Amino acid sequence: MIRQNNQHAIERDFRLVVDDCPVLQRFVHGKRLVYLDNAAMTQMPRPVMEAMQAFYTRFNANVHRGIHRLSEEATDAYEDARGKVARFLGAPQPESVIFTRNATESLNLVAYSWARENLQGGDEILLSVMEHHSNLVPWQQMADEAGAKLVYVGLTSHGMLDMDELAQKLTSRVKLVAITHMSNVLGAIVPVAEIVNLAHAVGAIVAVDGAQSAAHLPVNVAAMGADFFACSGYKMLGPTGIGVLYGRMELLEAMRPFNYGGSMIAHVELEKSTWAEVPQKFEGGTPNIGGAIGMAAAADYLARLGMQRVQAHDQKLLAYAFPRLQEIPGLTIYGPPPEQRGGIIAFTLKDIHPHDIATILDKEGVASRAGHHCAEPLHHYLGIPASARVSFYIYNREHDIDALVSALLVARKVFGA
Amino acid sequence: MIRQNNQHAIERDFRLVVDDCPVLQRFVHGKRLVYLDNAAMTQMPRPVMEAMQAFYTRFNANVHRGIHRLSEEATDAYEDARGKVARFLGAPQPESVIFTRNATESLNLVAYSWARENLQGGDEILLSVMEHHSNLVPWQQMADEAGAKLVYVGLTSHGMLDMDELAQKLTSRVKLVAITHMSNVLGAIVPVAEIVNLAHAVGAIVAVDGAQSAAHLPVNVAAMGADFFACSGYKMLGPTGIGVLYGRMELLEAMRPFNYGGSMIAHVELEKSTWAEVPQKFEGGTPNIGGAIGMAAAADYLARLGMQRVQAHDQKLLAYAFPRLQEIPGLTIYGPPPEQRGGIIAFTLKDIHPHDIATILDKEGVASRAGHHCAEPLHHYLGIPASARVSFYIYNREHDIDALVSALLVARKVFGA
Amino acid sequence: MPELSDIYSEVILEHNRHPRNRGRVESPTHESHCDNPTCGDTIDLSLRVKDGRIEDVKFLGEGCAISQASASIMTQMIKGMSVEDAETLEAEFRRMLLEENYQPDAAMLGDLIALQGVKKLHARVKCAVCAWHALDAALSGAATVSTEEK
Amino acid sequence: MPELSDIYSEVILEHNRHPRNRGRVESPTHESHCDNPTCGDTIDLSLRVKDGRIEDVKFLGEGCAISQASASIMTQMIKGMSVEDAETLEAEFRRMLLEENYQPDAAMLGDLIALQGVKKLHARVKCAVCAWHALDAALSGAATVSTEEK
Ligand SMILES: Cc1ncc(COP(=O)(O)O)c(C=O)c1O
Ligand SMILES: Cc1ncc(COP(=O)(O)O)c(C=O)c1O
Repeated sequence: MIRQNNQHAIERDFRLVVDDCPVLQRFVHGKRLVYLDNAAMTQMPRPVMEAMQAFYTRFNANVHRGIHRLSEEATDAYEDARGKVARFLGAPQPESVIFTRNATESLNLVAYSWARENLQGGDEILLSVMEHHSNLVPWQQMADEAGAKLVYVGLTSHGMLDMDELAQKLTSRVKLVAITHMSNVLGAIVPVAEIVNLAHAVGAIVAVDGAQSAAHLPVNVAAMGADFFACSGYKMLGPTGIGVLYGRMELLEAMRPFNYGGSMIAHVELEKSTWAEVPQKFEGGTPNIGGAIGMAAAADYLARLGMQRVQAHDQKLLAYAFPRLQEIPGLTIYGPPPEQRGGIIAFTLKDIHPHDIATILDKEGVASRAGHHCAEPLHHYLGIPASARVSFYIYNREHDIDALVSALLVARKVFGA
Repeated sequence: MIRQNNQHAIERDFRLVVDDCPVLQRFVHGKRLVYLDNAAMTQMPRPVMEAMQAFYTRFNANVHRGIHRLSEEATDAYEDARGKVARFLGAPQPESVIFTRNATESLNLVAYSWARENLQGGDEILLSVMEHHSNLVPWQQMADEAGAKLVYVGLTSHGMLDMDELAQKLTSRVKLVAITHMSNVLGAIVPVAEIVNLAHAVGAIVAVDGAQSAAHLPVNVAAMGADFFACSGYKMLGPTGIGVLYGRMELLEAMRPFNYGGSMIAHVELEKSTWAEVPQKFEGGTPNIGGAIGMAAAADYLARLGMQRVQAHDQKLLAYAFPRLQEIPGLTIYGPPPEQRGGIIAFTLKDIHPHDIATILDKEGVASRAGHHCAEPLHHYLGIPASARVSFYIYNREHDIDALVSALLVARKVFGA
Repeated sequence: MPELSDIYSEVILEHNRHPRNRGRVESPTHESHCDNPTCGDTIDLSLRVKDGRIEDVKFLGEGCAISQASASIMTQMIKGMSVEDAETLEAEFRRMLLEENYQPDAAMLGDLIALQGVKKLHARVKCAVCAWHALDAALSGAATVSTEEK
Repeated sequence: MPELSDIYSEVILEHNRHPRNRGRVESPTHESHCDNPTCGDTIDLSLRVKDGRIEDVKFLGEGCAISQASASIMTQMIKGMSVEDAETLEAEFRRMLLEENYQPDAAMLGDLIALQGVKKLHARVKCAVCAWHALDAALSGAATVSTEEK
């Protein structure tokens, strides 16, 4: 009985999220907006907006350097935001959380400040064929500069990372493993904690691309043992322009800075400078104070719902969507079964190009995405030029999937299939 | 008579700005807030807030890649923002405007993508002793890596850049001139167009730090002839987390990217990638869409007031402030006379440390700043450990300066001077 | 806003299902490749031009209905045309898709009018012009071109 | 919020105007430098410790009234103290400034109580603790320390 009530309470909490997000009240092309492009960007609930608004309307000031009331309040709010995000990600201390622009910059920071200094000719970087370009192109560049080699791990027939292949390729030549925690195409969840164990055993460092997982799964970077973990605010209810790099303190302390200038120095003389402590060392210039406050409010919002429940909500929608989509003739879903993924489904529909699907879905009010989703190598690997993708979040419900299925049937009809 | 009316209209326009900025309605320590820390951060008027709000509440979506209504609207708004900022800065085409996090990142982009590739042992970088750390530390690093040399130009006895010394030091060994357009300490305005002419004559590239000038002076990067120009949104009524690098197209096209990942590529294969066109090539990952929209709204707001009039407003306040401050016994102002500066005044007060001044001013409701203002070498050059600084903007008025003067007299009294 | 049937009209769908002039012409005088990286569309165009006249033109490629139909209709229309007329047609086609409030010359455009509905789909205009980029590139002697370029 | 006179009390202003124990002790057994990069405050501390007792202590340095007064009062109080007692005093002083809602031991702190008003000025706490950082560093054998460090 108590269980039952809890279930009701949860359902109600998730139902309220819709009301919190003004965008979701919109109509497009005369139809209620069915927003299924969450892997690209999530919608912002009012409490997040209000937290940013409070900064801009009440204590808008620069941080760290000011001896006046507003600046003190801004500094407190900014450092408080760091603490909240650290707690959300399970980081052992706030200082291990660096604010960046987005996950891409977080990974580039690791590339420029760690990899460039630590990789040598003959070293290997291990990554998977399903990496997002942002967790792939930086390593191509660093490999190129250092004369290091990229080694790719493929997928099992079930669309999961091939752990046997990974174990085999993870030799002592590997200095860095760059791996996604959750694929933005296949939805596949990767056992990063296990990979960290294997990698540390051969002395390799692990950089985890958490751009999707931070939004969809309970994350604890300390428990996972990751050396680096990257994510973005706007993928988890927050604003654009703010992301995070978590790093293990020993590594961060040993690393050279990335962006040089104000706020990241201890002393500057004409010919040389010394650096501030971590995390300031990596936050050159005035930070995105408003963005950090927004991202922290988003983390709080998610923490209140509970990331276990966020994941359960994904599971519920996947379980509902899978059989219904599979019933559509000619539809192929890529990636693992529902239980092994977060709320993302990429698919193709026979004889209809994904871009045509997306245009027709849009006309029916359904926002989806088509293309290679910044994972061109994965699409080559799957042998398809592009795919259609829908992705769920906490405000989506079963009727959104019904709308998706109807729209896909319209697409088939338009194309005479 | 018509002139008179215009003058009235201008006064009224500027008076309305105060009402547009919610922070300026605040009281601190029981006193009306007198906000004179504008060189660190300006206050955001409502129309800027509303432009960002519109994005987050109406068409919050990722750009460039989406085939659905929201994403199209977001893309249009983002590129429209680029166009507005380009127009505001006098950039010949929108593509020459790259969105970054802040001026610091803009200058680091030039350092990593241009200087790192183009500087060689024995080359020289010319800069001034009044540079902000953000236009100094990146060049120290690049000089260090390339074996290049930093050459500093000093100031005249009037606190202006010493143009004779500059002309003398600007030899053909100089490959890069990194110069501020307006000092964030002295307020000194630098004749950048003249410097560009001299630099181009010896084949050097000029990177202009416009963090202050974009907010205080009419800027036209094309007329100025700058190769690069860096500025930040939050210094000109916009939000934090967004800045701009303007670059000449030929240079940008020849440069290598900075942040690698999604959105900045044309094609990605497992072993190599090709780059998107400028400006996307330099905008890896999801950009700060909300921030760009906010910065463009701020540029529009300033353009409506007119940057000539913004500068005239600074002049009016400087002319009012200078004699009143100079009357205070023991007060020393650094830098040039009012006519040669923007609305910034750094000073010291005999026997009272700048930090004590700032604390006392804060208690009196006056937000100012104390320290080296990210220009430690300049303070060494001036032979002072720190200075107090007040900086004006479009919402400040004569009574704010009166409040400042009263607060400074309180400081003298407290310290028994 | 156009209706679905304005975008995916019978003409478009039919050309997509049964594209004309697929393949590579014999002894081509001009060839080019166009690439739409955002969408993954590709068009390989080959032409045989003699005495200022397009004797033959064919295309290969992959992509959405809009890109493929556009290529198919284009080849059908420009085959046998003078290079000059093909360029005039191209200009008119581009104006139809890119110029605000432009009233296109329906007589000149023929079946290409079917692509007018794409105009409002900002993200899809690139698909429609890919083949025309390739034509432009081929005639001006360039080998490859991208829809990302001006 | 403290009043201005709570921060800039007579005690503070007097020590700022006439700092005690300025200079460098003869034959120091311990020396250190503390740096507050955000403010530019510096403290150079020298001590002569014998048999666990601070025989002499002096400081040089530049900075705001708070940092200089704090150093002056500190040297005055710890001169002649056992190292152990000085460390106890340091702990109490830090708790007064850093621990929320802490009721400091006024008897132990003596004139240092005058610095209590700084607690609410987040940006100025560093100024008040700079000298104490230096003391800590000197006694534990470190040569330089920064207020930016934990
Ligand atoms: C798995 C994954 N990694 C990295 C990124 C890059 O994130 P951002 O664009 O915020 O840098 C994304 C999102 O686009 C993603 O889904
Ligand atoms: C002259 C000058 N240059 C550079 C900067 C750095 O700007 P940001 O902190 O936005 O990177 C500032 C502002 O702090 C400045 O005043």
